[in-house]
Amino acid sequence: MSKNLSPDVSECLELLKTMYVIRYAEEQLGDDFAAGKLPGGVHLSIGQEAVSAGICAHLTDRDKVSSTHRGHGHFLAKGGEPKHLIAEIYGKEEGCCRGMGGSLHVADYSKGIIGANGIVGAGIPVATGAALANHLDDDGSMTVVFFGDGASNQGVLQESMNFAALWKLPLLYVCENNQFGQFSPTATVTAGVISDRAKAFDIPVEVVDGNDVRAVWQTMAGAADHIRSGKGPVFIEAHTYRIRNHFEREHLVIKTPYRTEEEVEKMRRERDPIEMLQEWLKDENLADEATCQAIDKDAKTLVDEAVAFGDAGTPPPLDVGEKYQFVGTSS
Amino acid sequence: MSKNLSPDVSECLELLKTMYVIRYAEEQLGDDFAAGKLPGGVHLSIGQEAVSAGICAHLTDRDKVSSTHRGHGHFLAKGGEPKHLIAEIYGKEEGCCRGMGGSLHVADYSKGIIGANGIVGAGIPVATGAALANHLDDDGSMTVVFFGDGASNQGVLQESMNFAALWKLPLLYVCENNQFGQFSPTATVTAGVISDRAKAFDIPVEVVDGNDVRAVWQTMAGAADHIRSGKGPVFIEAHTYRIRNHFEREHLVIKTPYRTEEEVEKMRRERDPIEMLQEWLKDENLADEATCQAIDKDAKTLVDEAVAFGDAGTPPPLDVGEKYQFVGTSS
Amino acid sequence: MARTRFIQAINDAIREEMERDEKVFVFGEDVEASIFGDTAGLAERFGKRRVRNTPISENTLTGMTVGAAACGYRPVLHIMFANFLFTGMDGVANQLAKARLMSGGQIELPATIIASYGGGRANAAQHSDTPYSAFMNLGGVHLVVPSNPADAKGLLKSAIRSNDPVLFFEPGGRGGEMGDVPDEEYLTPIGKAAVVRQGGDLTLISMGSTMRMTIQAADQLAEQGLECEVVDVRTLAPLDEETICAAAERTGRVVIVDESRERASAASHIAAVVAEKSFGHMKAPIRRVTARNAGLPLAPASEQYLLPNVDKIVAAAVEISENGRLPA
Amino acid sequence: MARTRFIQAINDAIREEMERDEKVFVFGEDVEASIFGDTAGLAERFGKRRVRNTPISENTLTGMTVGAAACGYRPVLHIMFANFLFTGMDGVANQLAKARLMSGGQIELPATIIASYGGGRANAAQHSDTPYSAFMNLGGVHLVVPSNPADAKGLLKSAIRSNDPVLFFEPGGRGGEMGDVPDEEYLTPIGKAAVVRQGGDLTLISMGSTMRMTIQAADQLAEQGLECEVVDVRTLAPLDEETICAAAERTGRVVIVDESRERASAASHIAAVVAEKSFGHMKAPIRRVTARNAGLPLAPASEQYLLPNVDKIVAAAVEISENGRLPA
Ligand SMILES: Cc1ncc(C[n+]2csc(CCOP(=O)(O)OP(=O)(O)O)c2C)c(N)n1
Ligand SMILES: Cc1ncc(C[n+]2csc(CCOP(=O)(O)OP(=O)(O)O)c2C)c(N)n1
Ligand SMILES: [Mg+2]
Ligand SMILES: [Mg+2]
Repeated sequence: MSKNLSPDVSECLELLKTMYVIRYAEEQLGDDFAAGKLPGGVHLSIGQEAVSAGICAHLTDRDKVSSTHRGHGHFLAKGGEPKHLIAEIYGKEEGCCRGMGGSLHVADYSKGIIGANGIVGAGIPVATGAALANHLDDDGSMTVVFFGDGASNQGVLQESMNFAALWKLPLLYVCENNQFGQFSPTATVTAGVISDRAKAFDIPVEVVDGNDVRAVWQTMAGAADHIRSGKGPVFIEAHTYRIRNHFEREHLVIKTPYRTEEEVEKMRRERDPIEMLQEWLKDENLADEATCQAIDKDAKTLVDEAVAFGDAGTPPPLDVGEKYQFVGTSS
Repeated sequence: MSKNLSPDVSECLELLKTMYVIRYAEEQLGDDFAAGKLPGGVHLSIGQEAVSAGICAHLTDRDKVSSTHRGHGHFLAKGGEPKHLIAEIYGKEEGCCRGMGGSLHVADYSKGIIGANGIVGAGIPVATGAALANHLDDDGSMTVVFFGDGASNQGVLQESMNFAALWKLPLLYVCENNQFGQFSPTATVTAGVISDRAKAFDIPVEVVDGNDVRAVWQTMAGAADHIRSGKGPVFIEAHTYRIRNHFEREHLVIKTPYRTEEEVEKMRRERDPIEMLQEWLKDENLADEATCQAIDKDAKTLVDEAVAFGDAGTPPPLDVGEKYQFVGTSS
Repeated sequence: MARTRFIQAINDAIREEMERDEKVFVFGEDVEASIFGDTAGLAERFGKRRVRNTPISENTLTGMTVGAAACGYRPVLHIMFANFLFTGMDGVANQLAKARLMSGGQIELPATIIASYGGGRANAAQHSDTPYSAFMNLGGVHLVVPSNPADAKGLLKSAIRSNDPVLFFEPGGRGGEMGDVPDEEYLTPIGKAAVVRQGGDLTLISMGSTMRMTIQAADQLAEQGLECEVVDVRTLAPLDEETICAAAERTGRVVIVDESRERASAASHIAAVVAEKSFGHMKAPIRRVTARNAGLPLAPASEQYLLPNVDKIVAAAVEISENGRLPA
Repeated sequence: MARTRFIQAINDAIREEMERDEKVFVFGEDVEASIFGDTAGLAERFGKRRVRNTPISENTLTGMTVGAAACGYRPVLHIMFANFLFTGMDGVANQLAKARLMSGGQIELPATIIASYGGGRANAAQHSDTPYSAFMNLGGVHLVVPSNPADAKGLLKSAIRSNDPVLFFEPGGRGGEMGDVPDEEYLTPIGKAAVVRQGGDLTLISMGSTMRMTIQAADQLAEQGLECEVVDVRTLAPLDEETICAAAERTGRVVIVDESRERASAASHIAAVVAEKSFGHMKAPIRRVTARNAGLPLAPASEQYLLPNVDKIVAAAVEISENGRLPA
């Protein structure tokens, strides 16, 4: 896979914006949850924004993304509207899924976002079917499936890799190894190196610093090239870290700590993907403080507007459940 | 894993006997099926006897074996009585499972034979639980799970390997790669080398000629040692060949050939595990024709007796199904 | 009309729909070789791009069905034995049955899954379940269960054209049965039961594999002076409560025959619907003839003991007939 | 008696059974941290050998349960949300429910699976199913569904001691509810329903998560002059038909309340049993109040719309009451 391509300044600024939007949207959702404003729970990907941003920068609406219970970042990076995300999580009719899915199920098929998934690992077979559709379409489109280190222990990963390798499906596996599955440190429930599991299928593997958005972007550039040219699947293992709780306010139910405050603090301080990119841009004199602040502000405004949009939204009609269950038509 | 141990003459003659018993029992069952004598269908392992024999020679009743739809050989090699096998497949009360299970479900728990399985791959998680029991027992006992190349594509294989590696379970994976899953040549549905899948879990792998019973025995000697000493799982991929149909009289339903008659004939002629062992014994002057013939005859007699036993058996009472469903007691 | 084998009718339905719409593709384990014959010849006709042999990976197969359907294709998954639906259950119960609802109706899910079900052939417990009842409770999948070649063809064509997911349950081992199938193109509507016989004394309601014995029972009862109305339910979800209740009400005496196990069966459900909606018309207990609550043994007589049969249907009918016994 | 939280009663049951029998062990994803609290503290008490955090691999978890149980242990698998049973369905439907039968009774399968079920908390479609109805049809597993802390403890202890497999369905989100739990050791028998209230006008039958609203409905109806007999089914398989039918017959008017979806639900099954066995005593249609046939949406009001509630129960009861309307 070619590796020399790296994002130019304007691409870097786009990545920065995407990460800011994810960050602000999720901080908002965290606050909302704490305030008792959300109908359901949320799993935030704060600290992991670089993976979503770097991967999805290379995708178009024709490409599909299949996501996880921690899927806000994937949704936003893939072009989903912040207002549709927020309204959805607020349980409003104006949400991307008309308030039917919520955080666990955000989807916008018009943008190729084929759904977050509440069943850990289940996005993998769904994505395999989407990649088969890409393959049959034969138009250079591809599918990306995001999944966690914990999800890697679902057997469907092996099953899917076998399909993708055999049929040379245009499918990118992105394992977001954030070092925990719920309250279990990865190594306590996961043997070996996750991405090694792809090697038995002769699937090319890349391991990348998932907090370095430029590195993710660069790795993805090569992977997307490979996949779009019909050479079959690629597996990227992105090392990152979940700074926030598994779900918000988990301490209300989880009494024994599964990691130290210091560890989290250190990651927050030293490995924030937004800070890392901004510092690099400044060090390299590619962007000054003002430029970054403007992007920050734009993102904040976008999220504020999204929140206003969500707040102004209406609860769906009572009887929509059965209405949306079936389409009732035939071809 | 130690490799220097190889079977002595008396062990070789035992292996020969086991293979003959399997062979005769299955030839009988094939004839019975053709004659319309069997209530259900049968999947024969003729040509693959060396795997069962070589592996199970190292097991005791305390060890468990979890088997497949093609499980007669595993049953017999693990110490199951031919008469209990035959009576079972005849659907008789005197069968190992009282006529409830038949060919797909032969089991004798008193011998550590925890069941053939009609769901391809499903023996793997069951065996993982059995190996956990061994592990908790902590008495040096182990579990062997047999499965096919086709079953290797079930995700439970990956899941199980993760458990076994993490918990150092005394579990031996034996993939009987007989080059077909039903009517699909392995390579058409299976990417890469199956046993490589174990490597990502740091599980030691052995690839062996599954038609060379001495090689299987020898590989298993090392594997069993490793496992019993608490070092965790081992994966053996045994290359063999299914000489018979996937299920008996498959040509009645399968119209397009999926392999050539010549290929089968060549394997039958050149790679028969019984012939291979006998020839070696004779070449090395370890056993003469008469010795081999006596074993052959003993095996035949045993199977004939088993058939007589099965024939003399009685159909189970009509209402046993509900009776066996639950035990109805408490601890 | 042409006399057609059950399996051939299924095969014809798939072939016709593949001709009609190039988005239809078939996949599953050995769909080329086709153990049951229902997908035989399709690979030769449509090529390996649209007829895809797969690895043995049911969890991924059902999940892929969702992904391919949501992305513009019309997958037809052949899962072989219906028990293997349990092996790939997540894709059906948590994904296929829910993806449209969860998306707020963004997508259509034109997916069909074909599964062969039922016992009575000494296939032992893991190859002989009748699991449609369990799937009825999922809420998000349509279920069709044809009892004859004509309905099999018409229902499968409707299933493949449906923009909603449909599980097509094929009565196992009936592939060789013949029936008249119209020569011209036709569809059998999903959600419509059929009254297949008139009779004023008693209503027999059944579906799929137990229809034949139900009709035999009706014949036998007629000989003995009890005229039965017979309903072939054909679709278990959505359920044609109107036709069922009307038929129940016409006689006030109902026997429901269903090969699935008794507890929470299709038969139980139909009985509940009748007991709720047609109560005032009922003259006798609503009887169910189902499999008993156990797995199926290999031993043929022990297996048969657990399953519905003509005698059990006749006995149930007689029990609730006007005099509580056979007319002389 | 001590006022005890629902979740604590479950926790106590497991702890007591682990003390009693060292073959009992608990495993599942994060059973140490214990999201619901039902396995909290067990690892500290019994160590990591007997309280095992696992990878996320439901298919293997359910299958392992079978292997460990068949080989002399008494596994208690915590599967978390009941929807994840579908993810690991093969191990339940094709293995656990069949292994003893297929072996001709060679083994015992003392396995317990704990699953939290039910909606109403905006958990969206994949975390809010009530799947016990689908499991009723499997035939080979016992199903218990407690509605209060005392039964939860007593039923779970019985489940763990049972030499047959038991699925224990814990009403989700009820962990904080208090109830009186006996101080001394006791077991609640599997297979026995409880008449929890007497009343001659109408019989309400329910279980698990919908018991509370059923009792509230009975209170409300009583205020309005309708006295209800109330049955807590407690065990769905085996089903205590005797207690249920006797209670149904005492009033001749039955409403069954069940959180699972309508089609092939526990409610449908109980209605069918009553319509078959107690027909002669019935004075009115047998009404069912269940969830509607769809997945549950996130939006709370839309979710609630699909679920049973007190008003729906009261309305159904009134509909079939003597005068077809509320007494003045
Ligand atoms: C099939 C299934 N099992 C268990 C769960 C509960 N659960 C939700 S998130 C999670 C951990 C997932 O870990 P990982 O894949 O690493 O993703 P992360 O949360 O770290 O992003 C678990 C076990 C679930 N939702 N689905
Ligand atoms: C879950 C499941 N899917 C499909 C089948 C049908 N089936 C029976 S045997 C078989 C092929 C198995 O191939 P392999 O594992 O290589 O074993 P072999 O038959 O070659 O011994 C298949 C697909 C099944 N029994 N169970
Ligand atoms: Mg993680
Ligand atoms: Mg094979």
